[in-house]
Amino acid sequence: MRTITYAKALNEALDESLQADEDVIIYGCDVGRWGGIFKITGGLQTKYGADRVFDSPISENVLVGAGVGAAVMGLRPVVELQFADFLITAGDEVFFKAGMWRFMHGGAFKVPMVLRLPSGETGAGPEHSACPEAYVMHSPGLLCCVPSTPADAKSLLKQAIQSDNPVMFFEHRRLYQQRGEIDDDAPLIPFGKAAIRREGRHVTIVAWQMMLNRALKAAETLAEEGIEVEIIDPRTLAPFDFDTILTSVKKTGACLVVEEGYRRLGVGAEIGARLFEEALPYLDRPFRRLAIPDVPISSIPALVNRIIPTVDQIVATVREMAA
Amino acid sequence: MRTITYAKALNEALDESLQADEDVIIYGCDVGRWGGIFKITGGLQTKYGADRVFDSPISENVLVGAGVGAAVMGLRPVVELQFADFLITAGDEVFFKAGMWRFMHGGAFKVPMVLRLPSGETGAGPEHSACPEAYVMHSPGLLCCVPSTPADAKSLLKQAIQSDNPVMFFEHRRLYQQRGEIDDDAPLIPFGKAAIRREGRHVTIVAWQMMLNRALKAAETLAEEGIEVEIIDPRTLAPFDFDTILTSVKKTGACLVVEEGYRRLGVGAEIGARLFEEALPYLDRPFRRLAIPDVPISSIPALVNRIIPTVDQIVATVREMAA
Amino acid sequence: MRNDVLADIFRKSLLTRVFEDRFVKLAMEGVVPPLLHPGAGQEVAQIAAIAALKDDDPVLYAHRGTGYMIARGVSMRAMLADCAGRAGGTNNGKGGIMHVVDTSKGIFGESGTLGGGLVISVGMGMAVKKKKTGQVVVHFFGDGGSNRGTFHESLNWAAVQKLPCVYICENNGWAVSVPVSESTAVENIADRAHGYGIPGVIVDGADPAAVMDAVRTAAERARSGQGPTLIEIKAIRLRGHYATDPQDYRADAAEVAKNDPLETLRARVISMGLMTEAEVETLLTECEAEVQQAVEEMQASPPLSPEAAFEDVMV
Amino acid sequence: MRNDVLADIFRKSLLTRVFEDRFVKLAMEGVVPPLLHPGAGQEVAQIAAIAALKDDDPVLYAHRGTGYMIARGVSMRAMLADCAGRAGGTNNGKGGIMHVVDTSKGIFGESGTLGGGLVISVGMGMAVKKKKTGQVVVHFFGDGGSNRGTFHESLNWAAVQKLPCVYICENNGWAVSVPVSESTAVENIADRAHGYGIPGVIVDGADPAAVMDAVRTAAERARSGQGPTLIEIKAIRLRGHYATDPQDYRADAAEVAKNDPLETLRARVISMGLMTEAEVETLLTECEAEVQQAVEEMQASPPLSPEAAFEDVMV
Ligand SMILES: Cc1ncc(C[n+]2csc(CCOP(=O)(O)OP(=O)(O)O)c2C)c(N)n1
Ligand SMILES: Cc1ncc(C[n+]2csc(CCOP(=O)(O)OP(=O)(O)O)c2C)c(N)n1
Ligand SMILES: [Mg+2]
Ligand SMILES: [Mg+2]
Repeated sequence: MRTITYAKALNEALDESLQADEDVIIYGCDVGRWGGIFKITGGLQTKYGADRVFDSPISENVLVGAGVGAAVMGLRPVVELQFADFLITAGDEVFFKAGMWRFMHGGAFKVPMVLRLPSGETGAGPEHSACPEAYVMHSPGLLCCVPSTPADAKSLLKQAIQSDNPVMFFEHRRLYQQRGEIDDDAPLIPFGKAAIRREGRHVTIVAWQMMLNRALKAAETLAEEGIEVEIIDPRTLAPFDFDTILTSVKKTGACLVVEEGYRRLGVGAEIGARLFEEALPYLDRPFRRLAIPDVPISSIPALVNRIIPTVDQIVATVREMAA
Repeated sequence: MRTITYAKALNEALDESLQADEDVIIYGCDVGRWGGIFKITGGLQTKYGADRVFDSPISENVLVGAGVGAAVMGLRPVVELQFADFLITAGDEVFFKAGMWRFMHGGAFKVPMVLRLPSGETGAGPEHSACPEAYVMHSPGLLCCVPSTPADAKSLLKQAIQSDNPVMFFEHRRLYQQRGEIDDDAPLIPFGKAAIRREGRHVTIVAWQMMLNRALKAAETLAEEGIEVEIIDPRTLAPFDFDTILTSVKKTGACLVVEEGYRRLGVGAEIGARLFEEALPYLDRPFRRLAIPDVPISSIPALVNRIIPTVDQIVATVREMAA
Repeated sequence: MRNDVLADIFRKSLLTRVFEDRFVKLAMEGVVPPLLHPGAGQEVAQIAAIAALKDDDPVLYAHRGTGYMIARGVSMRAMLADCAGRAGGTNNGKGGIMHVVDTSKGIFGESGTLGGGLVISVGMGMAVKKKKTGQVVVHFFGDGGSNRGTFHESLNWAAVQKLPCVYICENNGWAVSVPVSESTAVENIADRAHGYGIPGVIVDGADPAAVMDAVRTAAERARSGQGPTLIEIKAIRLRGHYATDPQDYRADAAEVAKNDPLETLRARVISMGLMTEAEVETLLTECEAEVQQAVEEMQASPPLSPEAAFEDVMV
Repeated sequence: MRNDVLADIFRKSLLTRVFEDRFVKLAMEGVVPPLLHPGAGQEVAQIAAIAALKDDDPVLYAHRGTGYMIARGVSMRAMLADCAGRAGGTNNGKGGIMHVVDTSKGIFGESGTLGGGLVISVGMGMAVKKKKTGQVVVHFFGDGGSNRGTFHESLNWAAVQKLPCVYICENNGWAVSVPVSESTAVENIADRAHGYGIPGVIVDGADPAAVMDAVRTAAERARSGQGPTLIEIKAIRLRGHYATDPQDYRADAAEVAKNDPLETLRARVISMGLMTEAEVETLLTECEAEVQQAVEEMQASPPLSPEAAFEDVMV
């Protein structure tokens, strides 16, 4: 077991993938010479050459679209958009081309591409701060990863690059410097397998990435009060491991989803609706969601902190649920 | 009371808005000389001149973006995209510019624009067939209309044009030729006020546009069996009149949402989650959703009909719920 | 230009015309949906362009016509099956006539959103360049589609990377009901090449030799690592935008009909002595028979199961 | 060029430089977030361009620097308040330095996604044309942003409609760490004007008279209904992409620093006898005092309430 940062884990996953498969290429704004604005691709151009790791123009539509084209012809492109928000800017290419090129041509193609999407609040306003996973999860044809730990980040990114399907890979910027243990001999984590990050019996919390950290912190406070939460990290949103949540909620009878995306029609909406569909007899207490309350994200910390769920809010909400 | 088609109702709303306000302009591919590929803008260029009703290049990004710019400078642009799907193609302009230009500039601007979005299956494959309301409803800053009758179509479109906020206006192509009564003296329908299309006491159905028609048909069959459904047509998805649904479900204890969008994180997800949040004590039976089962939309009628909810499916589902 | 090549272009153009006219009839009869955008007037150029390429050069196309597919020998039966929802199509009921695909023949499909293929072509060019396959990626699209932002992003990046791509804009003067002059700030789309430092070439779509020359030169340039070329084919749209388009917005239809490139080519083939009038008549009969057979075979194929709606989403 | 205009451009450029340098210091001290993209090296051209316009010509800008705002007299206190989250800012904590706005001074904001302002400018041009206000809509953006598809769609449609728009590309040779030569297929962005049938003009960003001339000509053309112009300012980026950018990807930094247009202008103002060395020093002290006052006033303003996060979404 080693301890590395989430950023290093991503870099290693890219490095090992480039090493293992000549068809892997990496491109995006500033990913080459400079190693990326968040330094995830550092050192890779020097090691693998500018024909495999290279910079691009500021042209998000062709960045994503070319990924589809390259994938169709047998490469495994790993494309970085500098801000996850920009998947909206390349909407046609993400949702229609990556997500549906195979389908609309009746399965004639495979589209093994990965779109790396650094997400989370930056202080640079509503076009640079979102966690837009919900758009992806709503759209057919796309896989979606949301790793929360260095080990998951490395494993899921390698898996994503090996996948023959298009993968939207959300990396949370606030986790880049977070350290965690990693077992180099562990098998790759399969897509669609949630992790139970903490066991408990009173309330089930579903959370990932920065919200998972906050949920884990909240759980400690709550434990001191005798409230034991079970925390589930979905790890991938598509495919989505609903069964693990279902099993947990059948035990606890209560579910809270904490997410950094917009609340309305967010991931939590789907979880709530499915529980109501499949677990009604087990539901003791009303469903709860903590999420961004359907306003764009401001650029001032005090305002941003007002809308992103906090540890205190999680604690208070669970207290109410457990009362 | 007159009886007119939904298409005519839309045309009249545009005509009267052009007449009433010199700042209203209309543009989009083929809307001018030809009156639109679905003929909704027919006759308007002749009547109001090519500087108020005009054709555009095939440039969806600037179509939507220019709408924001024109609105900011005091016009009231009504922009047609030929297929609702293309709001994804103009994602940056729809979600970030129309939805957030006011916000990110601290309220310095008003953005009174309307984007007309003909939706629904055409047989032309997954980029020309969707009902992508969920993307809009998930995103802050946008209003969203989904009129189901000629009267609503006319009233809501006029209201949308008069609104000082950006409105995504979904017109369902399969309703264009549908006729309905219209009262020329009725006041405009306010945004955020659902209509109860049929009263009943056993199951609440939420549906709009083509799915509303199917729900109404299903209701007749069900009535013969003694099952009385209450049918709610939201009319606008943002703002969303949840209260009317809540009141109904408190009475019926059961809710089915029928929608033509993708199921996962669709409008139904939000309704289910909110009911679970706010009405748990009243929920007798599991929530149900009929929607497109998270695959892209094919181009062959037999395949398309397999995935868009049918009258029979609605009947069967309600029967199960009422059992 | 070799005589046999010219004759072959004529034969395939005629077959395309016969096939599409039959398609429109089938649409009227309700056998297939009326979603074809007839390529009449553009087939000669489309087929001449393909004739200048190698058989395995991948082709992306837009929605106008089926000349590309016929040129490459894609099964007409399969294309009809795509539209009629029968087994044996190229896209299993997913894409109809819009997304005909046959990678074994180098036909790589279409984006339903105009301009969406341009971005894909760039990645395809990156791949064949990296894999050193010697292929050239060719993308056909319309004048209208060239106003999408994807045109700019794609041509720029393809030029920067000196990708082996050839961009062929079929300028038929119309985007549905909107004439080019009202949507496009330049007379010649080829002039836009200037903004990407690549050659911009204009050819007459009624002159198959000129089309072949231009495409051959561009393909050679691409293959030798010098990067993309933008070719503008001055074309005419003989029919409506779609099969049943009344074209009531259009005054030039009768005028344009006088300049049908297929008629010009037919006259030339005869005047050059490559075929007699009688042989052309025989050829026409053969084309009709070939199309008839395709229709019959298609109709003999079983309908797709509705469950196919759930297939082909992911690997 | 009139001497008083030149002197004013110098004064405002100096004030901009002082303001931005102070901004960077405040960022280091944690008073404001380090999100400014310093405009050092580009202020002279930005301010000269604005000097060629009427005061009510609406301006959209990109992210590089605050020269446009200073030129128009937008309150520095307000801009600082935007960033520090205090009352009295231009965008109420919503947009920080990225979305400074003051419509009373013709400052119409910025799109956070590069190229996003281009599409907006087209609609603004449509509105002022329709309302016959006589205004000209001006959009500043970078070389990097000009590779977005929105550039193509916007310039085409603006040209088709002969909109009163002026497009000013500040080509500083870099998009973050990527040199223009590696992202852009032409040497001169202005060459792209050719693809839209509009004038493309290149000016030296160190020559305020040349910039003013070009912008004045373009604005006149726009105002008289002849349509848009694309102006390329050859600029230099003296600082990093953002305030704390180490610029470790860049070899030309020292070389570029020798050609600071503000230094050139200072020397010129002195050599022309418009100011003495001593007067320039006094001016510098005055600028510093003005900035200091803005900082103090900003710091005296109350912090925004967190509830402001919920405001300004809709009317
Ligand atoms: C992004 C996008 N916008 C609009 C359409 C609808 N549409 C399909 S074909 C067409 C006209 C295309 O004109 P052009 O590119 O010149 O091709 P042509 O039909 O003349 O061959 C339009 C507007 C579309 N499919 N995609
Ligand atoms: C669509 C989009 N892509 C990427 C970015 C991130 N980004 C911000 S500034 C910048 C470089 C811009 O270069 P240029 O346009 O030349 O302006 P400069 O910084 O040189 O003034 C990048 C890549 C963005 N904001 N928007
Ligand atoms: Mg055309
Ligand atoms: Mg630059």
